[in-house]
Amino acid sequence: MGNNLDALTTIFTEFYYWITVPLMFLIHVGFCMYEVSVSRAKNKMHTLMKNAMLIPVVTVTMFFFGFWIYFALPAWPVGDMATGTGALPWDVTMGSNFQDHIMGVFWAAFLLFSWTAASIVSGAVIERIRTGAFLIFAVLVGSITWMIDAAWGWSPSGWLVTEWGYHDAYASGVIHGICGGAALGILAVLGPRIGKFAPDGTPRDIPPHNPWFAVIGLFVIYTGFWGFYAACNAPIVDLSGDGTLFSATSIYLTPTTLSTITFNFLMSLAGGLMAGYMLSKGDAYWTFSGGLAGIIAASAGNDLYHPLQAFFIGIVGVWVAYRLHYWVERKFKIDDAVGAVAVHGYAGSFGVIAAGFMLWGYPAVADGSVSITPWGQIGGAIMMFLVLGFIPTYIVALILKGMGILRIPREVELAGLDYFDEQTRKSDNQDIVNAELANANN
Amino acid sequence: MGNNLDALTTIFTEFYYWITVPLMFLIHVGFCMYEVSVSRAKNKMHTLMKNAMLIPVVTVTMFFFGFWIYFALPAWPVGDMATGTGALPWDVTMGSNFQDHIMGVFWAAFLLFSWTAASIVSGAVIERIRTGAFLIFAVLVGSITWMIDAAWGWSPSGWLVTEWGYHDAYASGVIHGICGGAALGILAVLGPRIGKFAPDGTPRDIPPHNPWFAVIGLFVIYTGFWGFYAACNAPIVDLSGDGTLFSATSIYLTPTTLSTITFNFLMSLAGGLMAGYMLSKGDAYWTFSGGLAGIIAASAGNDLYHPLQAFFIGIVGVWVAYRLHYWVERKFKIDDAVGAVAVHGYAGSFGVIAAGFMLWGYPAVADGSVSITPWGQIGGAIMMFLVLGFIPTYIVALILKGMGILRIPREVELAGLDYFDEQTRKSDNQDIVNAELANANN
Amino acid sequence: MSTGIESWGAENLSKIDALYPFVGSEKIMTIIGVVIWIGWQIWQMKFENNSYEDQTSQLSGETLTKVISEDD
Amino acid sequence: MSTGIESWGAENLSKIDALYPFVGSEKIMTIIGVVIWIGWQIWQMKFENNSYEDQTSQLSGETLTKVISEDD
Repeated sequence: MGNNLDALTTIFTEFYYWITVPLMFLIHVGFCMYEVSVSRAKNKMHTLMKNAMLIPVVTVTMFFFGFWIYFALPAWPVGDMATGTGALPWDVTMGSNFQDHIMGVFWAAFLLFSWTAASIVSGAVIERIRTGAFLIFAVLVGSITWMIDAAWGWSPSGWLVTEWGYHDAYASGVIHGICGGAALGILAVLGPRIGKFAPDGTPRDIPPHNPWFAVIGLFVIYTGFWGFYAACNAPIVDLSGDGTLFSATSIYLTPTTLSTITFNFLMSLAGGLMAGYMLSKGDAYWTFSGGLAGIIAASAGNDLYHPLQAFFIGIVGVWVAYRLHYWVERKFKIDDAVGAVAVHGYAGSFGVIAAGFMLWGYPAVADGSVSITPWGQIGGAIMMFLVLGFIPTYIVALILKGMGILRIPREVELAGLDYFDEQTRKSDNQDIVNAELANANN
Repeated sequence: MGNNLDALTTIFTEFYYWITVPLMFLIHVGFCMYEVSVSRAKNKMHTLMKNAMLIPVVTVTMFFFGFWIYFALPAWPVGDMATGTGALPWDVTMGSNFQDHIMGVFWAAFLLFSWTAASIVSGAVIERIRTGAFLIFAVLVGSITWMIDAAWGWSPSGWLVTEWGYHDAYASGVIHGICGGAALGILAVLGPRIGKFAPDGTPRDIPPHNPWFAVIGLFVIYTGFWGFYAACNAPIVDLSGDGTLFSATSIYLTPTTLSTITFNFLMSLAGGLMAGYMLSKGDAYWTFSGGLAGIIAASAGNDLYHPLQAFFIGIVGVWVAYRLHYWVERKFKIDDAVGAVAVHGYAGSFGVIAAGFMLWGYPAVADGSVSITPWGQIGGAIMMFLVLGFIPTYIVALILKGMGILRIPREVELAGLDYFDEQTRKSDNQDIVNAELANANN
Repeated sequence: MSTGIESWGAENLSKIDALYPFVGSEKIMTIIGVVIWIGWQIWQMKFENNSYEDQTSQLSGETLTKVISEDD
Repeated sequence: MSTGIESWGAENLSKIDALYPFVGSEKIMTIIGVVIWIGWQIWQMKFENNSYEDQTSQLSGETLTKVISEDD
């Protein structure tokens, strides 16, 4: 870093990304809270640990190869291995480095997206998947498939962007679409929880063991989502090239501002909450899920929308997600325990496509060589949800099922994953009470 | 402040420290959540209040004398009183001051460390210490002994640094080591909870009343820990002295970057989680404690380590802490209710010593006049854990025990600290139900 | 008349350090603050000790056994 | 002797890139790290599968009915 001003700009940028990381930790805290609350009491500790242990495995695999994928694979079909060498785990920038003030915070921002990706999948499959099987999906989605989609569609040099004009500023498709698709791919093979469907095929509600806490978990996710949004921007970029015009940009280096995304985050949240409340007749869980789905639906274009456009798209996105969720549940007997496929997959894919109509003709990259179109966005949504989302997890789920290590044994599911631990806890408690009685009578 | 650029640098620095403070509030929220969850239901409100009331007493004593200690005592043996005058409570900078943009946020960052220090001690001694006695330890550790250790070993002019080359960038020893030692000093006098040890000396498990919430509390602590890490750095320092080279530095004014500590925080967390899960066979509480212990073990050198070094040290640190915890429990009949001595004291002391081998020969201060060595670090670890940690609280605990105000009465411990309040709550509830019944039958 | 600052004028701003009113009272405020802190801690200990004495007297042998047995 | 850096002197600073000790060991550290990761995931699956086998054997028909009925 040269002079004082350059230094300040660099360190501001580093600090900007840094601050998104602890905020995004709250997304994961919220996911754990709501996933555990939605599970039945007999499964809660295992539900918690299944989600929590994605943290170390996704972290180390993002260090070993996930981040490299992002830099190596933008070109179709398999990228240019040479461009990724800077993110190989033995490169000198992938460690404490005095000449580099960005790699660590940038890696961490991507990593927290990876945790979110794996966590979205986690919620859908609770109460019957093996932790070991889930952790394979966590690595697959968190460190491989979403990193491929980011290389292709969430980088100014990705081929989906440079060829199709794909635009997805706050990850409607590249995180939410793909993870909804990935969850559905597992669910199709894993099957519903015992008792979810009546013999005639009618779905039953399996109530959360702590309904209000699930909603507080979603509220904590909203809080952390601010970090997710900020991390999708580059905070200060010289757009003029000669130091006369600086701005925040999207990940595509196209102009936006923090003010813009603040307006749009809040207005799409409002639209989603109102739609969710109305559709579900005031159900707390669907209302808060609606708030999240509203943001997700508007995310693809929230770098550019008017706040009222974000509001309208939030409303329509929630309507689409809600209707599709119940239609798919009845039609295909899919037991999505937290509605993750709907909130993330359907609302996100809708959001990608909506941006194609709303931003039709906008330049997709700074040099204007390609424009945003509905067909580019429809193609992109299919790539995310189906090609990189559904298909890989569906295939891996079939393999794990064939090996007999996908689903927990029937007896364990019926008794509850925590049954034996809970028996131990009760007996430990009784031992202590007996010891206290002995002391009291001395 | 002179020109625009100077002003921006100063206000950026001010803002940087400011933002670490609300993040560190989350550490305290998390500590309360996990400490209360670990206690038995019959003690939960008193457990909460014991921890919460350290906030005001540590805050005012940090204002009265704690912060002054940091500036006055760096030299051996009793410092130079003159150097601390700027932090005396009647100094003009210790208040709203238009010429000073740093004292308040710097004081607050130290203060939040002090809360953490006292909170670490708090968890170990739950369910049998008197709140009044605990608050004396809170002042002792939070505003006195840790401030002495910070003056000695966490400042470029502290004698442990300038004489022994002590290096402890993110407080493995100066916060965690000392607080683990301090907790052990109290526990040795306070004794175990009734029923913790069978008549033959076998330890019993006293199960948490809300196991999953304890873990969510630890997750919130992780989040807040980001503020702790950032607050240990100086955000932008002119290392060249002539305005040509700026960087973040550690508290010793030696070079590091935010990117570095972001990499290392996450990788040591991952190592700790994997080790904790494996050692405890998937126990949630030990897994999450392992994540924290992993970070703590790597903290002394996380300004400089490679991410994979942080990962490995996190793993080994957790192994050391876990084994020592159970060995000390059996051998010395120590009832550390939350494993605080292990997670903070053993992992932290291990981390200080590990840094001595890993960073052997690195300059400990910017001018290179003294180097990091294993013996400097071993000596420092002993100073923290034993001399400033264990001994002061052990002596004070003996005095308080002699006065009969250390431990709650046996009857209250057996009945539960909340017993009478809970009876009142039940009877109030019944009154309301009766009133409602009367209304219904009108 | 002002308890502290009388002007935010540019010529004055660069000379202002303390912004608080009643400059000069810092030491007496410190003394009052210390008295409040120590007083509070003494009161807290007395209050706590008294409530334990009170509770202990109500927890005789049989009551105590009953309370523990009902513990969940 | 130093495991990495020997001076923070200004003339040296602008040339420093890697701050970590033992420069040159990155590839061997990566290999060890990958082995730990894969080893951990294999251990986790074995451990989990064994505990399910153990649990299943203890949950015969009648026990299972009782456990489900007592579920809250």
